[in-house]
Amino acid sequence: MTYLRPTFKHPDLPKNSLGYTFKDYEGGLSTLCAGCGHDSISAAIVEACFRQNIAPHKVAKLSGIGCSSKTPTYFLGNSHGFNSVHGRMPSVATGASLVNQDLMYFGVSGDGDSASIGMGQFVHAVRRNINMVYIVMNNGCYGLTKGQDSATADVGSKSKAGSVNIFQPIDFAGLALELGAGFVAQSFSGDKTQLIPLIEAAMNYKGFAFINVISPCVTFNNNVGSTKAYDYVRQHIDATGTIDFVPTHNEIVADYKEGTQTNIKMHDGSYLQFNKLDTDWNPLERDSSFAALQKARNSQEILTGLIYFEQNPTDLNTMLNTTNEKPLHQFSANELSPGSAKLAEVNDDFR
Amino acid sequence: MTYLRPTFKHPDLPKNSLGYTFKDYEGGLSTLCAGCGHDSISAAIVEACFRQNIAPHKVAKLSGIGCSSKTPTYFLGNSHGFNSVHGRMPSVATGASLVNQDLMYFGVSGDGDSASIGMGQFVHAVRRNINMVYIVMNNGCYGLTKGQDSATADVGSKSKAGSVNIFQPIDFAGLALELGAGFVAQSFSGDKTQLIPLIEAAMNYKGFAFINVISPCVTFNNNVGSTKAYDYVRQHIDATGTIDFVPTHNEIVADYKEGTQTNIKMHDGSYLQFNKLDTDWNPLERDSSFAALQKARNSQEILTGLIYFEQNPTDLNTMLNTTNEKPLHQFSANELSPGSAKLAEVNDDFR
Amino acid sequence: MASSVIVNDFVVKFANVNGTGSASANYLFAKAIFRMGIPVTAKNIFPSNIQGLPTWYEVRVSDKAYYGRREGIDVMVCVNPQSMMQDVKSVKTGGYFIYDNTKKLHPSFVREDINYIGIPLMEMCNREYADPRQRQLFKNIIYVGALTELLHIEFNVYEDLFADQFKGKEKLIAPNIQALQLGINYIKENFNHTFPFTTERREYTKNKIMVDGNTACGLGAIYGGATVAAWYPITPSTSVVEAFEKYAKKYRVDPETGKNKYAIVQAEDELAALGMVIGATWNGARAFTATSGPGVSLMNEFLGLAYFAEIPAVLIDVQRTGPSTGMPTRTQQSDILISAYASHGDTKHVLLFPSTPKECFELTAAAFDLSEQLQTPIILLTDLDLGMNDHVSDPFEWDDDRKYDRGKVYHAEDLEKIEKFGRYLDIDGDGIPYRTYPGAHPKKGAFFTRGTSHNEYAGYTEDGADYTRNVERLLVKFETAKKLVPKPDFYQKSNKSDEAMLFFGTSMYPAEEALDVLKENGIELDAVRIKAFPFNDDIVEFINAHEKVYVIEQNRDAQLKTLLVTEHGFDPAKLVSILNYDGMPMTAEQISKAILEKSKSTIAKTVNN
Amino acid sequence: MASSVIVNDFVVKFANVNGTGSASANYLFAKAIFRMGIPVTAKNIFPSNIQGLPTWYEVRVSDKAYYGRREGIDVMVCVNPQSMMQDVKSVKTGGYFIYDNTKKLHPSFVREDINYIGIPLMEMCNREYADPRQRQLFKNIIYVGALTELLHIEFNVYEDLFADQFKGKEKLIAPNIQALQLGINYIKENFNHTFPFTTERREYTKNKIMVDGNTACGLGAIYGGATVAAWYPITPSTSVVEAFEKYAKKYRVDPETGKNKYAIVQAEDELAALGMVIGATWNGARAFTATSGPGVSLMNEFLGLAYFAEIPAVLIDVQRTGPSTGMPTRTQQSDILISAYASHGDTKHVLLFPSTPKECFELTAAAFDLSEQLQTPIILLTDLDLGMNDHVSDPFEWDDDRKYDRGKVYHAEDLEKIEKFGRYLDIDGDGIPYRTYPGAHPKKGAFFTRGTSHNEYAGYTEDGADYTRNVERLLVKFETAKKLVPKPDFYQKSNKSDEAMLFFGTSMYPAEEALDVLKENGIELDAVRIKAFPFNDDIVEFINAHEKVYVIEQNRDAQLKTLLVTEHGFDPAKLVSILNYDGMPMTAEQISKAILEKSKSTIAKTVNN
Ligand SMILES: Cc1ncc(C[n+]2csc(CCOP(=O)(O)OP(=O)(O)O)c2C)c(N)n1
Ligand SMILES: Cc1ncc(C[n+]2csc(CCOP(=O)(O)OP(=O)(O)O)c2C)c(N)n1
Ligand code: SF4
Ligand code: SF4
Ligand SMILES: [Mg+2]
Ligand SMILES: [Mg+2]
Repeated sequence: MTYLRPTFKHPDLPKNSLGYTFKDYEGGLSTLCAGCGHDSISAAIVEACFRQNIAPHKVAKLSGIGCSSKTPTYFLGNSHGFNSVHGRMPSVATGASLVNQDLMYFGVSGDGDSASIGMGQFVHAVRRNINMVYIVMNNGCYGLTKGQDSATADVGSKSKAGSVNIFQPIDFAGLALELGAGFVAQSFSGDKTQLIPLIEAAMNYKGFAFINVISPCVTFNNNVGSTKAYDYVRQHIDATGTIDFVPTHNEIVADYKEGTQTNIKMHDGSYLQFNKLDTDWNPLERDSSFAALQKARNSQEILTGLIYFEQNPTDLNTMLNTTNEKPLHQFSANELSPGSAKLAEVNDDFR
Repeated sequence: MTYLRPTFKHPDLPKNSLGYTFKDYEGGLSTLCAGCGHDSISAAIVEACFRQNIAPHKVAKLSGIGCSSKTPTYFLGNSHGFNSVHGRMPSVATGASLVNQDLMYFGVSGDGDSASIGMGQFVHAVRRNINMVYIVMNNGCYGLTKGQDSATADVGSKSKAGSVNIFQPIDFAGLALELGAGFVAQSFSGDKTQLIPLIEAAMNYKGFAFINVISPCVTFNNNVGSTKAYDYVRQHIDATGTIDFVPTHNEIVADYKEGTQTNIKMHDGSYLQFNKLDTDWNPLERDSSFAALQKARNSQEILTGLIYFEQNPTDLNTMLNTTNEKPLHQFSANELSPGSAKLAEVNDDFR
Repeated sequence: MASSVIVNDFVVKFANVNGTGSASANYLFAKAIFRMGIPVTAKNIFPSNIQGLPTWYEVRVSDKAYYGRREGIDVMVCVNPQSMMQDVKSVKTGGYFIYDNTKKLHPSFVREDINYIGIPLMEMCNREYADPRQRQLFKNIIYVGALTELLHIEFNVYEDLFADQFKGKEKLIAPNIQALQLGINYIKENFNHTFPFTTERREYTKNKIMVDGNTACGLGAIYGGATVAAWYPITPSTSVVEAFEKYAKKYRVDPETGKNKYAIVQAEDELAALGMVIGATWNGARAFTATSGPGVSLMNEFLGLAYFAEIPAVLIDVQRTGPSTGMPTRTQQSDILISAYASHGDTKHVLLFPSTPKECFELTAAAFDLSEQLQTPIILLTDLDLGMNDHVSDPFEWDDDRKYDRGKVYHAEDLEKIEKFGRYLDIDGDGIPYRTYPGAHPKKGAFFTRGTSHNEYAGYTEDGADYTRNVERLLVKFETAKKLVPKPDFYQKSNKSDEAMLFFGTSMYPAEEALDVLKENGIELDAVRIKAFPFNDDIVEFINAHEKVYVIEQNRDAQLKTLLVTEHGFDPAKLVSILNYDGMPMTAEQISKAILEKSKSTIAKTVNN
Repeated sequence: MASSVIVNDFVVKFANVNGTGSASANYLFAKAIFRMGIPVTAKNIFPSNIQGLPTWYEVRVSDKAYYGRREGIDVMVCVNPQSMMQDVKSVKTGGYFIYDNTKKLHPSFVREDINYIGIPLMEMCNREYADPRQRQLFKNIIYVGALTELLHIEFNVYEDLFADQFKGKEKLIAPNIQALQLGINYIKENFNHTFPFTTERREYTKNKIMVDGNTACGLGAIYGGATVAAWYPITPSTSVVEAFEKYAKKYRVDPETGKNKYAIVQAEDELAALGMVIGATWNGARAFTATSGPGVSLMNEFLGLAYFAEIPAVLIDVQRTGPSTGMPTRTQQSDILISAYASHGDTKHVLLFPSTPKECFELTAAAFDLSEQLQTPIILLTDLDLGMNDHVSDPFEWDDDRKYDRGKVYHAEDLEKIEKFGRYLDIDGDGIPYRTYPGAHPKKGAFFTRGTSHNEYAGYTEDGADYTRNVERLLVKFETAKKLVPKPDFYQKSNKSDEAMLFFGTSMYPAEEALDVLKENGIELDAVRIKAFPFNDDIVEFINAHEKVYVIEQNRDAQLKTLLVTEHGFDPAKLVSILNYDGMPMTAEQISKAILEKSKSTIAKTVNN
């Protein structure tokens, strides 16, 4: 059941440069539990899209199955969405992204969806560098099937039902880095200030932009003893400082002390502005990012922010040299079929 | 079609401490291509088992599908073997390992089998720390389906058919480390001296012991331009020094210069002896192993040897607290069924 | 509107918001009726959502001991404004609509032909309780109290129920009793008509139990000797392994060593779950998995392997409404075809169809024997209705002398006696070969298990004759299965009619009732309930003995009929399908109506149900 | 032994070691006969192995233009000691066994009833060539030379063939000609009997082509407008996408920009392959995958999603011998049931059954239209025999005026005119709704695609009535499919007999021949070849018009018959199955023999084939 918000629009709502109001980026009313971290992430996506001035219909949103995977119904109601099957969103997104380079692809998944049943597809989507924003709403459990541990649950983490996880967690950020992802970020659903610009940056990245967002499940995994609970995360977060995304046409305003700000240039000329970056680690160097992540892990901290950024990504369509003249589905029979004369030549080869 | 070797036994064949000769560890005659790296690995497994004095019928060998996955037919003919389906050996091995802790489990797979279709299962077998030896016979291609690139093919590596791989390779050793594997080794099918003791050590490890073995495919991926060809591997190998496995009952013979030898104690009291170890890297520390691997990767070298060794592994059966009193299949109805009296109590709960 | 009071024959439906604790209050109500010895059926109709959406609970009370669903709500208790409009509409003419009148009912909810009972639930709760959570929880108990008074449910039954429920937390008993009393008193004080429905103590459910099928399956796996369970969560099957785990922790831990005589692994997906089961059974253990439709789809490849390599495996499929993700919280019997013929190539699988919790228990336990006897996967097809709803059932039984039938296994001592072991050799002519457990013997009995074509000695072969012999032996084995699977239930000693009804699984409940309805309408049908596939000779004989057989199924495509025709060549024209597939449990009315329309012996009568 | 010379009617079989380059030499032999205008069929019988195991190549020459396999080897060319014993046995009495007599033949290989021709192949090669690789390769050409002389194949045909084969590497022509000549001369000089078989130029294959079905499918996907291919390697389907890639590189690169009007992804497995196809088609492109049985098993879940969410997809299943890994290099038609009803829940899929390379081309191209018209997956069921063997076929044809039928799509301008877009609204009454491509319009036409139950406006629903309407509309759509899929081929203008034969796919070849054999035996049958499922009315009518219909299939479980009975309720008794499932292409003899035994009109005659 999806409830739609009243469509009445206040005439004075602020508009972005494309003339869209915030409302144009909203979706159906959420049916998630009150307080669910996933809803905050949806809101962050809405905000990022509004700020980034992307026409809503130019976004395609794809997901698997789970509470997290339901969220695409709750943002960008004017975009085509695809709630596919459990764990297989990466392949569906891959196929979609091959067809139409004019759209922006948002993949939304859960930790069950991507770290268990979808692990194989996740790994290969990273490897292929699909041009998409890939967000994992990571709550350390299977929300929709009522709270079983997921593969990202930490050793010793306690579920609401009282069971204690015994298995090594899968660290999405570390894994993505190991697999060669070019844009690896980590954040917390409760930290909008950090999350929104990360999503904005991801949207402007031409390649696989991965954001692992810790997103507490208030119903099944927000208890004492859980390492994915709001309280725990707030206490163990190690934010890498604020981030700002500066689109091409904006001027860069350097209002921070010298030495605490880095500007990363994006492929389209826009900038990603880091403030107060940890000084002994450089997100532009993979080894350095690895080490920082490793260090945080060893001290049981959750490193958030932009962890790694490869400046010259080559996405799948570029690797495959696919035409971007127009979307593949717009080619007609006489543009695709080589015609009868060529077929006669082919026939001759078989005589 | 499997050919069996003549069973005639020379009376003077040397015997191991269990009284088995080398022949007792052999399998059917290989039907792989002459010169295939996989055959050398089979031979190394035979040798390791002979040396380790394991009764052949106490081994279970499991595989997926591929040339590599055929090899269990070619070693240990007196062991039960299971050639399952493509990419799913890890789950089958997991199930088997839960049942009978008296057997030793050898999982054999290919790079197609484990890095593509089997990636999800591989990741989770590592995570669960199945007590088994897991060998990937890594040739960078799909041998059995005639030479397509696999997910471990290096960027720029050229197949015999002439196509050049464009995708990031999956680095099994790095991945296993990232996922928390406790025993990570890498070797080359052409380096028996290194490979056999590594297999021996893996056999004695109580947990997931992973060996990634570069194993050239002479038919489809041994050409100039391939980074999994014999010549290329020989030139880019960076062996971490020789390794020796010293069983419990053997004396440790220290015939190396001081400072170049390390003894790692295994859970059963046996030792793993490293000689001439790279001095700036400690295989007992995960971060250090990571860094060493990373360094070798950056310089396009293939680090071989024992890369990481966690000294206190907890395998799946231990985590699950499964009984090892006897194999699970040996319990009888009155040991497993709680009986009618208990059932009456259960019934009462539902009244 | 009924003028006299109807005893033990009505339907009460509760409309709630999910995640508000209503399920346990509603269950309390149903359980109280059960404890009074009265036949009762409860259906939990819940959304695929965790919190905040409409959810319903339907309780049918039936003095005739009909346990199927019945359409037509006599009493609706609605505490969910979201669904109120549709709830009002669903009440039978003359029925009752009970609601929270803290706020005045909007006129649009008022129907002239039904009765309204307003109870100021919110107001009462706000007055009595300070804690918002308590307000929410006790609101539910208050309306149960109101019903208790209206329907004359015995008060002491609740005292017992609370005592059981709060064993160890006794201080919770008093407030619950108090809340119940609030509801009772409110009715006592405010309602002075005669309520047209009532309950009266009976003996029907004496000695019976009330339990869901999934719990019974989990318990069946414990008694059946399963030592390995590998699974992946999916509604509505999740509680099967949860029950297995609960009882394993209780009954399967060695008291001396503290070690477990079982292992449970939550796999990374359904492919892995079945892979683990196959690994475990290959290694000699009894192992199972539980899943629902999407999982079965994913398990196809492994099912084919197990069929062809002849490896035991038990798969419990708690069916839900397909296709694809479909309606995950609705019921159907629509995985029959995919289960019977799962996987590419020529494959056939043995299926079991339990109808009651007791059968869930028995057939699950039996599945392990069958699977080892036949060395093939056994798929138990239950459904959401049976699996997740509480059903009145005969109690579980277990014979302490029972031994597991481990099938044909050569142990070390057997192997000593054998010249040459042939893993796929049909020595006994029943298509079932002998197997060995890994590690059985130092020199003999080792073989290679594979999904590729193999000869009698488990050797790889690409020879057409070897292949043909092997797959034809598998057909012989499937014939043998017919003798081993549970026999059907016949509803008559000898056939009495030209026409008959055939059903299975949860279709039993409405079908049995429909038999009575039809009888009242002058149509007496023979009937059979099928418990397994392949179908044994009794079933074939039964169908041959009738001119027309109504096949009752809860799917769109008449999947069981397809199996009947495919395997036995019956003329499809004589097998008349009666289908329901809207996701709700089928009703007797649907069946009897359809048969009345289709039966040749139909007299011009209408159903007066 | 035949006393007169038989013209254009014999079977030659080659026995080689795989990986030794024999395949191209043997193909050369078959192609030479084809170029002489003589009907020829070649079957490559290869192991699931890369190097060193026995492999065979069977060439049937048939003046009657029978393109099916025939049992009974007239001439065996054996250059593989491993298989020699079985090769000797397989020669027909009076037939010829050609072997390498460099080493003397062991007496155990000598049969009294066949003729032996020894050629010192190894010796000749060792004498002529120094390079071991050349020795191996030219050995094969030498025996082709010998056959050329024995069978009077025209020499200049080879000159042309070599010229074609070595275009650009002309220096390889001379040594090949020389090797051929060596073989010719050896026979000229050493064989002075009359060889009982010979070839004579004909015009049968004039204008025809000789090509494998997989290449034709790949080419069909190019012409059919596929722009995305996602696949995972598996025998025997791998060459489908390889052909697509080859032609795409040739014909689909924009000459100006150098950019590709296609994208091919080798996926990580079959689940991902179909997922990518579904993603691409959802986004508006034409996309396909190719696989074999195990892949289809793995694709079940996604097939169910595509069925229920109504997403086009083209899947080419090149069937091999199942179940499980089965015999990966042998043929079968045994994925019919799983393809038709793939996935849990009530699902049905549209199938196409090509019989010739030309049909592989046409039906693949048609599949894209059908799939978009019907908004559902189309599964093309070919098999190893058709896919990997070269078949004589009519040439491919393409109408340059042909437009793709993209089905019902609302573009921006259409959306402007619409009040409210309903993705699953059946406006036209044919069960097929309208879709939109993502990004079509800034405000209208966006919808949510899902595998869960949805209403006409693509909204999530758990309402039984919504659900029922939707799945019943899918049945209407399936009815519509019957009108769109290719019609069957009837072998007679009007029915002439009470009995008929029904077949499909590669069973066509032996079935057509069997029709003749039966005619010779006094049994004239009507016949139909089916090209698609669901079956259209013509087929139903045809079956109704006959008392008995022989259904020819290459599987164990009569899978197509199951579809016929399930979907149309025919009495199974009238559909008599003639089955072969040993992994080798079925023969006319198998069919005619079986029918002679089963036909009521059987006169006491034996087949004289
Ligand atoms: C093939 C398949 N298996 C199982 C399920 C049941 N299922 C639905 S959601 C889910 C887990 C979701 O967990 P996660 O991705 O972490 O999402 P969350 O609900 O926690 O946001 C599962 C197992 C399914 N829908 N399909
Ligand atoms: C489900 C499934 N898909 C595809 C195949 C076909 N197949 C057989 S082996 C193989 C790849 C083997 O590659 P790898 O594991 O690297 O083994 P190698 O032959 O290189 O040793 C493939 C794709 C299969 N058997 N099953
Ligand atoms: S169950 Fe957990 S993840 Fe799902 S909606 Fe509720 S809070 Fe969110
Ligand atoms: S094809 Fe390659 S991998 Fe396979 S057996 Fe031959 S050399 Fe080995
Ligand atoms: Mg989760
Ligand atoms: Mg490989």
